[in-house]
Amino acid sequence: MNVQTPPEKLTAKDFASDQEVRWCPGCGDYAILKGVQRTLADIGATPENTVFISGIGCASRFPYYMETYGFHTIHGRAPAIATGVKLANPDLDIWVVSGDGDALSIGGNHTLHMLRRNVDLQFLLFNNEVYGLTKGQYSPTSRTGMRSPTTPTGSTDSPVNPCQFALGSGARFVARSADVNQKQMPGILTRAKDHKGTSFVEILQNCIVYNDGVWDSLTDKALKADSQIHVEHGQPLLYGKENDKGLRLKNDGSFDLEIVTLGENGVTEADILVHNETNRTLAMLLAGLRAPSFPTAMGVLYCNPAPAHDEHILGLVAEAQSDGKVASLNDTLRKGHSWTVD
Amino acid sequence: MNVQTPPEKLTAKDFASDQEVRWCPGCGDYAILKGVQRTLADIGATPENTVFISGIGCASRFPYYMETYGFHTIHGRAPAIATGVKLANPDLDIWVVSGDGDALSIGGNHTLHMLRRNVDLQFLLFNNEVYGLTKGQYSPTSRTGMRSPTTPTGSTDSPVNPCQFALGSGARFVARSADVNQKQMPGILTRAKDHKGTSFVEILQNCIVYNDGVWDSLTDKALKADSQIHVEHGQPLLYGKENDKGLRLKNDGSFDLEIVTLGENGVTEADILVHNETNRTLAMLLAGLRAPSFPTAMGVLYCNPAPAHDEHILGLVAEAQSDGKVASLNDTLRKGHSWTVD
Amino acid sequence: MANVAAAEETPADHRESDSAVVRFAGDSGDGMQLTGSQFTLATALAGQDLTTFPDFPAEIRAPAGTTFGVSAFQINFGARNIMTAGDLVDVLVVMNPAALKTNIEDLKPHGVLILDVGAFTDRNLQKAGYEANPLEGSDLDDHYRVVKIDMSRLTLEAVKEHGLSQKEALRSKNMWALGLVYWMYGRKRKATTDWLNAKFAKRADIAGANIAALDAGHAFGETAEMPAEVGIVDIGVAKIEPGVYRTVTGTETIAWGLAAGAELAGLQMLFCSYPITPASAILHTLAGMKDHNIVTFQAEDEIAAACAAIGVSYAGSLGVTSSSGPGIALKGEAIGLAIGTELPLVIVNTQRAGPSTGLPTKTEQSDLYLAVFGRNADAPLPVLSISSPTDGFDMTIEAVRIATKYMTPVILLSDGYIANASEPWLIPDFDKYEPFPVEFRTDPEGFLPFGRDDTTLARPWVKPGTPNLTHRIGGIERNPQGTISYDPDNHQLMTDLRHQKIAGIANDIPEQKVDQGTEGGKIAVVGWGSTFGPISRAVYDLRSEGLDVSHIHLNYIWPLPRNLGELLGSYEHVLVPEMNTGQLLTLLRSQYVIPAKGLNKVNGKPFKIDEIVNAIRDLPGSK
Amino acid sequence: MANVAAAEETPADHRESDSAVVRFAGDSGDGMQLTGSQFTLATALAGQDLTTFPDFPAEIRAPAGTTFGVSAFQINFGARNIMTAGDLVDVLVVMNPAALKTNIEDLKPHGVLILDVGAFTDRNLQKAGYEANPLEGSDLDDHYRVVKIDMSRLTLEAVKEHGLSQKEALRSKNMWALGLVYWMYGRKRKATTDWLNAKFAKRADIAGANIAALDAGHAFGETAEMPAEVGIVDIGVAKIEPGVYRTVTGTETIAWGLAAGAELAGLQMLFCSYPITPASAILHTLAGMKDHNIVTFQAEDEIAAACAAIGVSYAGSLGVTSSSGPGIALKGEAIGLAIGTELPLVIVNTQRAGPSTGLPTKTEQSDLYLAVFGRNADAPLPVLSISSPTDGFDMTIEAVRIATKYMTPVILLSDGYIANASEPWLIPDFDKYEPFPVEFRTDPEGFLPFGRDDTTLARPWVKPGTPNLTHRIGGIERNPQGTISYDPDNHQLMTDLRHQKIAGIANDIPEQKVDQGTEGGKIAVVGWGSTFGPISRAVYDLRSEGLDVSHIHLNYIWPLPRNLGELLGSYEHVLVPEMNTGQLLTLLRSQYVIPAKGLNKVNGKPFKIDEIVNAIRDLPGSK
Ligand SMILES: Cc1ncc(C[n+]2csc(CCOP(=O)(O)OP(=O)(O)O)c2C)c(N)n1
Ligand SMILES: Cc1ncc(C[n+]2csc(CCOP(=O)(O)OP(=O)(O)O)c2C)c(N)n1
Ligand code: SF4
Ligand code: SF4
Ligand SMILES: [Mg+2]
Ligand SMILES: [Mg+2]
Repeated sequence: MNVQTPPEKLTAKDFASDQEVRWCPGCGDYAILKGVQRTLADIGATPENTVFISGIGCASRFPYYMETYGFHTIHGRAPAIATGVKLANPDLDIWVVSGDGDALSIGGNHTLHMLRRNVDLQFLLFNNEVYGLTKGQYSPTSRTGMRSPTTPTGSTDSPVNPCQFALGSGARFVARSADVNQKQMPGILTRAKDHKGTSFVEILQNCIVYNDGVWDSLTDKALKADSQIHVEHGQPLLYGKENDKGLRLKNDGSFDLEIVTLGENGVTEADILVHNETNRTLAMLLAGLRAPSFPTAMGVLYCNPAPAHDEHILGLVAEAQSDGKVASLNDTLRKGHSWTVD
Repeated sequence: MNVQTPPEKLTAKDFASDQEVRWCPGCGDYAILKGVQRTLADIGATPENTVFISGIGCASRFPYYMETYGFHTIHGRAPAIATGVKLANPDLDIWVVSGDGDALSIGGNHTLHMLRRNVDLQFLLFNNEVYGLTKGQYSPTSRTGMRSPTTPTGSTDSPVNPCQFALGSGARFVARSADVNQKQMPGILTRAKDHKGTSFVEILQNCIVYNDGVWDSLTDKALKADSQIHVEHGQPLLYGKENDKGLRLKNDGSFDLEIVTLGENGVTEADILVHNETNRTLAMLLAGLRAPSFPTAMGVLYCNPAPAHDEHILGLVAEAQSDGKVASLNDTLRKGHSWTVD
Repeated sequence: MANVAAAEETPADHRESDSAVVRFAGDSGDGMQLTGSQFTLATALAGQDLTTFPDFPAEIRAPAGTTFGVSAFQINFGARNIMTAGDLVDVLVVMNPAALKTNIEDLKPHGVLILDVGAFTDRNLQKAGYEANPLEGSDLDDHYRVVKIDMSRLTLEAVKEHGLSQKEALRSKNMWALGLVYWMYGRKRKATTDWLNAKFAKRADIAGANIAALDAGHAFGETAEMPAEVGIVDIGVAKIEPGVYRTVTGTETIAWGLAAGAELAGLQMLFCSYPITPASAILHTLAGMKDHNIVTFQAEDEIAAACAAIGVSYAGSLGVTSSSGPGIALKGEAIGLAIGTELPLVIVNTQRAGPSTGLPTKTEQSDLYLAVFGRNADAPLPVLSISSPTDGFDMTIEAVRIATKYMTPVILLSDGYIANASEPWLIPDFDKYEPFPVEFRTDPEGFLPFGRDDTTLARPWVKPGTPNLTHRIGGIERNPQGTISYDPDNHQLMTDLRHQKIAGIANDIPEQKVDQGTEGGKIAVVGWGSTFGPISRAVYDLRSEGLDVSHIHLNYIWPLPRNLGELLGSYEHVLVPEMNTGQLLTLLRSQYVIPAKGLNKVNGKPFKIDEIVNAIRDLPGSK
Repeated sequence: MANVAAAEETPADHRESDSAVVRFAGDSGDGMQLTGSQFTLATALAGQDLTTFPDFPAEIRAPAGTTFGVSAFQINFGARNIMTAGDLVDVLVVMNPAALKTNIEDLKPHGVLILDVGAFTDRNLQKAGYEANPLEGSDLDDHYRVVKIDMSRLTLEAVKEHGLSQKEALRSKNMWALGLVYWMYGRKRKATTDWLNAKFAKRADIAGANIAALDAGHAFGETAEMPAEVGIVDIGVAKIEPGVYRTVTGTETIAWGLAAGAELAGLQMLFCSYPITPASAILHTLAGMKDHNIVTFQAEDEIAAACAAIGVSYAGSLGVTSSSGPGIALKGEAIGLAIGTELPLVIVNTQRAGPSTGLPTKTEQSDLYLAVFGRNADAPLPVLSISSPTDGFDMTIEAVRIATKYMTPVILLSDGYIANASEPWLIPDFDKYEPFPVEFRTDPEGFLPFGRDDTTLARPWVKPGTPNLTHRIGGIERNPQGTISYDPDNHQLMTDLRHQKIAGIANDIPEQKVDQGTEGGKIAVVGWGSTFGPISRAVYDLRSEGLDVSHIHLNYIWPLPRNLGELLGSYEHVLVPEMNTGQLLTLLRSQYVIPAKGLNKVNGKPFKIDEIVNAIRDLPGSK
């Protein structure tokens, strides 16, 4: 008998590679790196079956720091490369790491089509609302008015909301977290990993050099109970230090959400909307809530699984092979009209 | 005194160029060409101030047939080129003509960013749910299951809904029409033209060669009263041969619309949703209604103006020039530290 | 070429010739491509050698009757080796005025012109831009042997009993014309009737009508109704290597070659592409080969297609991408990533006329610069080229072999002519091909991600999923350990290694052979790609005249064969005919510092034999 | 180079020299770039010629103390013409162990090494990867004149009274070092104190501390505390053309050159780009020049940037786009459209080391192939190159002139070195520049969209909005009337015209001059771009030795100057040094069929003078 010793459970540290981490001291990326390493340990991932794929940017240096397979590719194209990796090797567990510029500026089209096809992977978008690596230009998520080397008098473009963009592109899993939300992050990433298809996770991240404090109003310890709402499927949309604020659908045909307080104006828990993560319209509304008028929605905003790209495509290939047998090329060459010369 | 004779009013024909139209006989593009030429005549457009810009595809041949300025560019890039044209020459009235492949496959990212920036132009997307020019491959709007040379056993991707994609990308004007809707088209195009910023108009179009009949259930004369709903701001969402069917918001927290019939189960006009073209959530829901369960929404689904890209950018440039005077380059070269060698 | 003179010595209605060129031309709706491929099949079955050239209109379906809606199919066939689709045409079949207008120039003096006079209506004449009816004056009759037949009416009569509408019935007109030409060249009709019966299995009436039309056209020739100018031409059987044959296009041989290469390498192939004319046909062919364990992926654009293919190779399968000029230009940045990370990748470029959108349906060989030089920084990769449809299978396998053995992207150049032209192909026995299985690295002992094989300089290929070999690669310069390195000496080292690896492939490809003629001599004509046919024929003809001229044709563009410099140096004059403004020429002159001359043609059409013959004659060496 | 030997003849603490090379090296946080630019300014004000070379780390902010976080700034200055930033360093100022480790190799034997011993803590030594403290053995002292100073402590003391935190106070350490070096070379401190006061106008404490540190460093030199090895070096004033000077980087001269070109052409400029290192700085500079009526547009990617710029030119303004290697590769398809539609467009490529992402912060000149050959089909365009920061202004204007006069895209090549290096620039009087106003076509009489000017072969430029000239253009081949044309002869004609138009520009650019040396002779060294400095110096030195060697430097890469073939033919040997694997070499060999040799360096660093000197000496012609 061949007794197999169960593999030792790996720790977060086992997922750290031997490469020196080269982000700026104080960059939010460090915390995310830790969160991801912890998640991999928590879920018992095997390093050799895990692949990190990225584009270009500070965020995209991520794969170098993971003791897994890794591919640091070119700017904006990680979704396309990952699509190929998954089709060729569907057993791999793929994590794509991207920045707001990488995923939504140069890579916007690939992100759209990856989502639409529902390629089975976790897509982590580190949103620092700036181009970090190229030294601070405004990005598609930068707020209107941001001053940067290319917008010295303030940008004028309207920003993209990454989660809304993902939902509009047909995403089947959309979640949000923040670099400093170390407590919630592994749970959200575990949900992302468990979901088959593209799991889109926006992670709010502080760029200490070029956009410092951009998330402070959300992440500041003193404020965050009132400025974040952690949504959970089947639970009422409540938040606040006293967990007494809630979201309700306005009753004026506007489809807008409004903030109400339990106990005020006769509001009871029954008035509060209950989160339904399979409802895309609700997810859109939650994704659109913006500081300072509203709390920022965190957690799994939407999860509504559908078959993944590789299942579809590889399924067709398997089907075409009767009894799993590959057709003979010699036969194919001879199919159709042929003639013999002797 | 210098008496100016008023320019003669141009007719639709005056907007037809001398080039032979080279679409397949029976192609829906002919009807759209007519509709656009009629619209230009209706609104009194001047040929020299009007520019048609397109990418590559059957639809994109459009500029050749217009007696205006025209630029037939490269596949997917018309939005980017048009952005440059508008910035350089903001007085021009720009119409971009694109196909579903051109705008949403290779050009998806440029379409997104054009919409987000609100570049002032009319964007007409001829949606025939197929790649016409390259002979019939499935496109990002093709319905799941479509057989084509590249999907001989049926496509498996989920299609993009162009209007929903536009709304998700931050569009401020979204409308829908169809090649055969000759009556409504000029009105919709006139609204598009009047809107400052990107006016996104999806035009359902029949490709008689590679996807014939794909819109028949909507456009068939016998069915269309029941399969299209023409929305109008401030009007109840009613349709049907007897104009007695209507849309109502389901009362179950699902944010879904449902079809009701006036007079049945006590439904009165007061129960019917009133179209509000400034409400993005409603526009999303309307854009998402699909045959056969629902009528397809036609008309201006969303219109909620905001400043256009050229106003922003050129405004900053104008502001920087005190008293409209351009700074002297000789002065600039001498700014900062300099020293004299004698 | 048809030996018209020979006709004098045989009975009036039987002439002999060793070859002939026939072209069918009509409206896109007239089914000329089908007619042509049926004639091709019948000719092959008659044991003759052949080459064909289809000429599609650029529009999908131009309005009927217009000149830009004309579709044509040309075939050159004979009892001898046929190298090209033929310069001028012996028999031109014309189905409408527009086809006459756009094709008449290519008909030989005194060639046979067969016209459907039924289609020469006022409306059609006007659509074709004729001010007067060309059938009316004597212009045509002065120059050609004109056969005016009302094919439309005769077809309608012939198919009457099948009860089709007039419109449907007229669709058989092409079969009527085919029947007539079958009669002229003594072709058997069976293969075509079989094909019609299979194609219209569910519409017996249509099948019947087409067969009736075919027979009627044939009968028209047989009966006395045929005018005296035209008779039966006997063309013998070609001396052809024995074996099983089929006709193939370059599209088919490339698609099958990819499947074959993957099988020989022991890999699954994933073909990632975005439609573009004329490259898409490879994607279409492979999309139908899922039973060969081939995965096809229609990406959102060419960049995504290239990137997905790179992902495929990274994951341990064979990534292939394919496009034409504008699409290949878009892939440049991604190809650079494959070069930097040293991953195998096959990039097929079916060249078309440019620049920019250019003439998408016309052929050109103007992407050699793009292939060899078209990337940022020092980014060398091997470039291979296909010379004819039948050449495609083996050269494509070769591309796969080099890509996987050397861990490098490889560009394979085809063109619009090769993609669409068809030739008879002696089907090889694929079971006899030597496999070249990829050995993935699995041993962690001494593993370096950018360590190198001593001979090939290739780095190891590791399939993600392999235990104990986790590592990271990327586009930033790295040292042999695979770690990002900004060290100046390391960048020099890695640049040199990338360069040497590709240069070294010259030792693993055949020495350049002389296709025709001698090693050394007065004149060498050096070609690549689809100029093979006309160069070959031109050199053959001139050598028959006694000229000291040789033909050298390159399949390996980069690196060049190791003996090429010396070989070219052994001729007094080197002429390089190309369907571009002189791209191979630049490469040869820069590599070997030889004063080679170019013969350049950029009009979207293959060279005529005569153009090459004349250029050779113009060289000082030919005097 | 510093003439150290000369020191013997002057009093111990005053030496003379005709030039010197100083490098400041420290952590990215140590402010080395600011230190360097202040020293540059003070040197310029002292009337010496100079060239500088900043060397940034690739990371934004690497962890303090690591070798990959080291930032350095080198300046070569003197009483004579300074052509490069210098090979080896006379004085190396080192602020921490990591800077020592990565820079010591470039210090001359017996050069002066000034160290902040206060930064040689265990932790810093470990971060730099030192196992033992290099200050402890005698290794350094054996080879260099080492000055160990606890700058950290001395700075803290000097700035005490300004009440800063220790962390803030230590930030002035660079000014302390600068003060010391100012003393060594007799620099005035006023410009720097003025600058500090302006920069920290709102933080008088910080300004004060920095000035105190500067003064303290200077005083340290002045007082007896300075060790005997190091003294004041007197470097005379350079013979410099009179006029008003400033220092400029290539980034600045290109940005201003674009503004200037647009003004001379009478056009508004719209600059469309996507950030990428090292090209972005041009976008940043122009974004701040809105008062010059310059519009900048940060696009969503490089393709959109190129396309927007094409749209700009179509609309009748000057469209400019800019990027580095990977981004330029992405623009290829769009550039093809500008070639096909014959629209003006300026494309600036600030080259960097590749392939793929490569070494983004390091310099290389490896995109010549991409510029000349990197597009699908026959797609010629002019390529111009900048040889030094001061060269940028005029060559950029020239790019605008050619683009607008010939209705063509033009590629302008710069590189990472030119972009960042700074030189003193004799500021030209822009009012004296000859305008070249664009004449838009407004006359409908005889208008053909692709009609051509007889001399330039340029087609007319029409601003949309012009009455009676509505017309349509596009990427499909068109005839002179501007109508889509699939006619074979027309494609040949248009291909030839596009080719001739670009080739003809050779008649509108200066003949190639010999930069140094004679027309004809034994050896010509031919360079382009930023190799200008080292080649120039190397040739100067060898000519001083009596060697028959000349220097030819190309600003016009395509078309090449009309006399170049003859000129190069007049030398026995041609050597082509390039920071790539031989790209100009390929061009010259293919054009002129001459056996030119390459000298190639691809390590991300500019050539050293010695490397070129040695290569010249190795040529048979130099014996
Ligand atoms: C083709 C190409 N274009 C541009 C760049 C330059 N570039 C590198 S990263 C980057 C943007 C980074 O921003 P983001 O994706 O938000 O990542 P972050 O650095 O903020 O994490 C850009 C423009 C590049 N490397 N390649
Ligand atoms: C870079 C590039 N890639 C691919 C093509 C080939 N191509 C031309 S049009 C087209 C798609 C056309 O589809 P769509 O945009 O839906 O337009 P339609 O023809 O259906 O009107 C493609 C793939 C091209 N011309 N250029
Ligand atoms: S620049 Fe910003 S995002 Fe990049 S590493 Fe530094 S802090 Fe992080
Ligand atoms: S292929 Fe389809 S879309 Fe294109 S012209 Fe023909 S019918 Fe119209
Ligand atoms: Mg970012
Ligand atoms: Mg379409």
